[in-house]
Amino acid sequence: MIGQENMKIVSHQEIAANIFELVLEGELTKKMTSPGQFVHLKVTSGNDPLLRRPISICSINQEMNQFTMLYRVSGNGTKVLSERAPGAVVHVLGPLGNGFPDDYLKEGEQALLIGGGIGVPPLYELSKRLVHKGVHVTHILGFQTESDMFYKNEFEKLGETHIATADGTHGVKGFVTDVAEQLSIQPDAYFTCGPSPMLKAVESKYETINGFISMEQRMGCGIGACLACVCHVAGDESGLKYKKVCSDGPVFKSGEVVI
Amino acid sequence: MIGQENMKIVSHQEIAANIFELVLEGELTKKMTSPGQFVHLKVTSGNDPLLRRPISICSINQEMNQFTMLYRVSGNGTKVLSERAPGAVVHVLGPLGNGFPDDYLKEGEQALLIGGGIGVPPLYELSKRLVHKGVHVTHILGFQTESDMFYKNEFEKLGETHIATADGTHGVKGFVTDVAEQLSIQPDAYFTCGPSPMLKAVESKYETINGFISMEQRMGCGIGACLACVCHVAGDESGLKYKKVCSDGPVFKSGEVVI
Amino acid sequence: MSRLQVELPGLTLKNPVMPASGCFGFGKEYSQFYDLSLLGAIMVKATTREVRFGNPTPRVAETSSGMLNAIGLQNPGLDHVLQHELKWLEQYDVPVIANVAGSTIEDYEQVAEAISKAPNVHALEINISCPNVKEGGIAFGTHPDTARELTEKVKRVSSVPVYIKLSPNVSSITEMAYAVEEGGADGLSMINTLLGMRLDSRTGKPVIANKTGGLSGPAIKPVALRMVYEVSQKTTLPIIAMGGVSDEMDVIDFISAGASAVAVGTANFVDPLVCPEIIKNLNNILEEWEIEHIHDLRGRSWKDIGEAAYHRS
Amino acid sequence: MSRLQVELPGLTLKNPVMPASGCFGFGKEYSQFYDLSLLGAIMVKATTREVRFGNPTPRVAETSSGMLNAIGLQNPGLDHVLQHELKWLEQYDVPVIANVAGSTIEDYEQVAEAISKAPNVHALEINISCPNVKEGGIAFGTHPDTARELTEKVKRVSSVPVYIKLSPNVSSITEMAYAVEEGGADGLSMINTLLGMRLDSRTGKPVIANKTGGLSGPAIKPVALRMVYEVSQKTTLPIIAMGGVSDEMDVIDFISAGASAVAVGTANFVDPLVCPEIIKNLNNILEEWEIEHIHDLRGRSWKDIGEAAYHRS
Ligand SMILES: Cc1cc2nc3c(=O)[nH]c(=O)nc-3n(C[C@H](O)[C@H](O)[C@H](O)COP(=O)(O)OP(=O)(O)OC[C@H]3O[C@@H](n4cnc5c(N)ncnc54)[C@H](O)[C@@H]3O)c2cc1C
Ligand SMILES: Cc1cc2nc3c(=O)[nH]c(=O)nc-3n(C[C@H](O)[C@H](O)[C@H](O)COP(=O)(O)OP(=O)(O)OC[C@H]3O[C@@H](n4cnc5c(N)ncnc54)[C@H](O)[C@@H]3O)c2cc1C
Ligand SMILES: Cc1cc2nc3c(=O)[nH]c(=O)nc-3n(C[C@H](O)[C@H](O)[C@H](O)COP(=O)(O)O)c2cc1C
Ligand SMILES: Cc1cc2nc3c(=O)[nH]c(=O)nc-3n(C[C@H](O)[C@H](O)[C@H](O)COP(=O)(O)O)c2cc1C
Ligand code: FES
Ligand code: FES
Repeated sequence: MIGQENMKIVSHQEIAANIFELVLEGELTKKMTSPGQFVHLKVTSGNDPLLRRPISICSINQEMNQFTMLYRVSGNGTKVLSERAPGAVVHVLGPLGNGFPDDYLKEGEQALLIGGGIGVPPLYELSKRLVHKGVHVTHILGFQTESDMFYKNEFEKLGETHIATADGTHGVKGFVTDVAEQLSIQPDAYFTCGPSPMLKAVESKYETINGFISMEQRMGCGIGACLACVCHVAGDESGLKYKKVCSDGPVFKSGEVVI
Repeated sequence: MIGQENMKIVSHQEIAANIFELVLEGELTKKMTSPGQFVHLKVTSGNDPLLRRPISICSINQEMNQFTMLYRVSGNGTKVLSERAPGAVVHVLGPLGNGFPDDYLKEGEQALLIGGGIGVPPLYELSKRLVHKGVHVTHILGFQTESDMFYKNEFEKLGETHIATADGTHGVKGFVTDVAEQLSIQPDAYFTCGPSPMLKAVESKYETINGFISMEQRMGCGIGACLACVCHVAGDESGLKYKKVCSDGPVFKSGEVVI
Repeated sequence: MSRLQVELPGLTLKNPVMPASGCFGFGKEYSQFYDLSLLGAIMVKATTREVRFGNPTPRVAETSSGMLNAIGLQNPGLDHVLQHELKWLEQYDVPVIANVAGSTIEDYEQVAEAISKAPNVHALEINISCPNVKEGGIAFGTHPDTARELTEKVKRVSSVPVYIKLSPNVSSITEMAYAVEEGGADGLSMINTLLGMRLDSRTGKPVIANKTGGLSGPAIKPVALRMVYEVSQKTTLPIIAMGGVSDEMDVIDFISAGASAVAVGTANFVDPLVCPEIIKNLNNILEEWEIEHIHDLRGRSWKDIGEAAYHRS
Repeated sequence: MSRLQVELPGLTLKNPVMPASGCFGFGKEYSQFYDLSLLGAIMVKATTREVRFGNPTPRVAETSSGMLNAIGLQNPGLDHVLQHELKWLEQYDVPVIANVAGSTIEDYEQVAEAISKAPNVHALEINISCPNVKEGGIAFGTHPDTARELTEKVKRVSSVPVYIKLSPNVSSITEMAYAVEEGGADGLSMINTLLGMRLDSRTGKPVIANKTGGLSGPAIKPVALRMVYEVSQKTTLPIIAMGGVSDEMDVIDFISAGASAVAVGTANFVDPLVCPEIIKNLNNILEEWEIEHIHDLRGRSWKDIGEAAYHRS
């Protein structure tokens, strides 16, 4: 069930260049069950910015009633958000959408988690859960450059973690798929989130196995009513079938929608 | 000279129902010399609220580099302002306009200061200065009701202070002019700020002596460029002459403009 | 009669507040948040004869105090709307206002005739003002003669009262109102979105795939209010007003300008519970102001209707 | 030629940034804050033949991300403007664009003829779009034939190039642009304010004494941008664009939409130093993006003008 709450900022800090880690506290946390779901934030009261901003849940701490998001300051809304101090409240609508299944793989199977840039955060809660179930996880995380990189240590604690940077300042120079080429493991399924070109490349590289792909789209309502966020259904020749990223996704099975 | 500065909130508290006392600190204070001038505040960054808000200077503390304003939460802008916490900055443009002359009366002469509601604040710095010069001051302060009343003690420290409330919950029941009727003193000049009907009543009651009247008008620029805040010149039959409240005022000599 | 109940051609509204077309789908998503029977009515998403995918994405962009959209009338088509969406809505005690769109006059006639027969459709809202489709839409909404003709033809085939939704992208909104009044409209709904655009400052290219889009939200409220003020003084048609409504004071403003009821669009995206909250607060404030009926405030911006309609305290 | 220098009919601008008419008086007040010679040009307050007091107060009201004004063309009249205001401005090295208004075509002719002879007036901006006066103003700006005729007559008597200021309150801004192009205009300036209104929610009465007013500020930027985008693709006239500009990215957006220069209105009230700040930041960002000249970006929203005009990093 979707809820709404004015949640308190318990911590808020810049963890990489323009990347912020925001921890919120409140009862709404109880409803957050699936990794890969997102929340819709009203970054400030008033009409500018007007709309909510979709941000993925990065990790959930049920005991403390807290959850964490990581976001990049990219435009006006995230800039205003980044200026909010601990103690202030942020209005949260969520959790929204369908996340990554954490029961698709069984104990002992091999998962490959591939994240690009600000698509990395939702993979963190997923990885924790997979590891908890005894699934082997391997991470490939791609960034533009070293100063953009975040949560490397956190992921390394959960499993093998490979870094790619576009400019070669850390790890492999190139893209996540360049790292994938060199991997010896044979994953039983992959889980990916990041920019569309990356998602496309990942989907075609792993054509033969199943995967779960988290999509991004500009949103209005975030709950499935406004049809801002639709994508085409794969293989639909009529061009009339669609899925809503906000409520049917953001996570889809590989081959389900047109990236 | 008008200046601009991001000034720090050093204290901010509700001192009566919906009346806030805001103390700001910064170099701009040095430019504040005349009681009755105002500042133009940008209450928050972003475009909503968009325009600045004119607020009178209530008292100036040159040693501490601080000045105080008192304001009433009346609409969206003042509401947003009231939510800003100490430590935050507010962008200030000022000081603006022409204030009350503090050298019009000589030592030993009698001043009558009449304030209505949120017109009371600018009289406070004025009163301090008059007292400092050895002028005798008498205050008449009008409020809707007792819970709206503020700064009674502060004014009492400076001189005789009479309160009128519209509903009689404190002091005389009625208007400031009702108190004036009963006064035994004969002022050498009056100084007044408040709602227009009050200003009109005061001006006609004291037709025979000189006074200084602080006007209010909705403003755009606050510096004399947009012509939002004009008023007619008294006695001008052409109807074409005008004064700008922001830059020619807000304080005018009695009989100078049409209230 | 309760303080908020409003009678309009074809419609008995519990209160004058309803979601605006396109901002509420066919109600399903919002039914997760509250009981739809609380609403005065529901203006459902535009329905066309055939199923439509609409425009490519991105379809929305934010602007200062507003948003642009170019959904492009995506909808499952007349048959599906009748058999599924409207059917589903029958479980609620709430009148539906069906929003009708098309590319040709025949399209409008066909949809209007069929959809007006649905048991819970109590009125039609004819969308001659969608700025986001190549054919039809706004083309009908900016030419008085075409608008009049369309109104006449739709009226002829509709079994329920017809409200024409006006476009603000015109030199004279009053002229458009006159035209559809002559055409036999039972009421007006206004305004649809203002045509606008946003560019990505870095690339210089439009953010929205359709390039331009319709501007909605608080940014357009002053324009909407002015248009309702103008039109309500010139025609006798009841007006369902919209444009930037997000709280009960906005509703009061539009009623004061001359509207009979008010729709809430973009604000639903900001707060899914906004409609029931407005309804509750509206009732409270009228009580506080001792206004017996919401319509005591109607048109008070231009009518001299005495103390009763003013704030008392 | 420097990165920001722009050549337009009658005007050599150091940079494409200037204050918009009515938002800067005749410059005196802002000269307290910075050297006016920094500006690309100055669009001064509307001048009419006779002195005008304008509308009663209140004349402004705030709206979400915007403001309404109904100043009503208050100005000291042609003679005073010539002898005092323009004279005073001669001390600055900055071209003046004189904004001309009136109630009749003859008014416009008379003011245009006289004011265009002032040595520092390099162009006229003919205000056929003021929404706040009963006669003239917007009436000329919403009828193509009248606009064409007015343009022809003003052109005949003016000794400097003539820019016509278009109103956004029309069904087709392109039609208006065509009309004044036919009439012989040298350029366009757009947009003036959108007609809007605000009510006091408690009393239900208009906040502005004139009842309606012109909406400006960031709220209208999407509408202004769309209109510049449309018109610049259809006419060859250079466009001085305005509507909600408050930073260098807004300037870039309007140039990308097809404008040649940009005016800043309401933003001056928010920050008196906004114009010189925009000019400085604009230069910096073009340098960072390795754009040789601001006009390399012109029209890139609809032109395919290659990599050079895109953000490189
Ligand atoms: C399901 C989902 C999950 C996301 N999770 C994260 C996350 O965990 N961390 C993170 O940093 N970002 C995430 N994003 C992207 C994030 O929503 C945008 O970066 C953010 O909305 C930009 O807002 P802004 O005001 O800073 O930018 P502006 O460009 O000023 O925003 C203007 C409008 O465009 C929308 N918008 C702009 N960029 C995007 C985008 N990439 N995707 C969707 N809408 C956009 C905004 O929501 C807003 O409505 C997610 C997006 C989606 C759809
Ligand atoms: C010279 C001067 C000095 C002032 N000093 C004080 C003071 O010391 N303390 C105080 O509480 N108030 C003072 N005011 C009034 C104060 O400016 C308004 O109450 C305030 O601007 C309201 O803003 P808002 O956003 O809360 O209201 P809203 O109604 O939301 O404001 C909308 C717009 O109207 C303008 N506005 C609304 N009411 C007034 C008003 N009464 N006068 C001028 N503009 C108005 C706002 O500035 C804004 O542009 C002064 C006004 C002037 C002109
Ligand atoms: C995402 C979106 C979709 C819309 N779809 C429709 C539609 O299908 N039919 C219609 O008549 N109006 C449509 N509109 C216009 C709204 O019904 C309304 O007229 C407009 O948004 C102004 O109201 P607001 O400012 O409250 O949003 C749509 C608006 C938005 C924002
Ligand atoms: C207070 C005010 C006064 C104005 N006066 C004039 C005027 O005299 N002549 C004119 O052509 N435009 C006038 N305008 C319109 C502006 O020049 C400009 O076209 C409009 O405000 C849009 O730009 P902005 O959003 O940057 O303010 C005025 C605008 C404002 C806000
Ligand atoms: S964002 Fe509205 S349907 Fe997905
Ligand atoms: S507020 Fe602009 S002239 Fe006074």
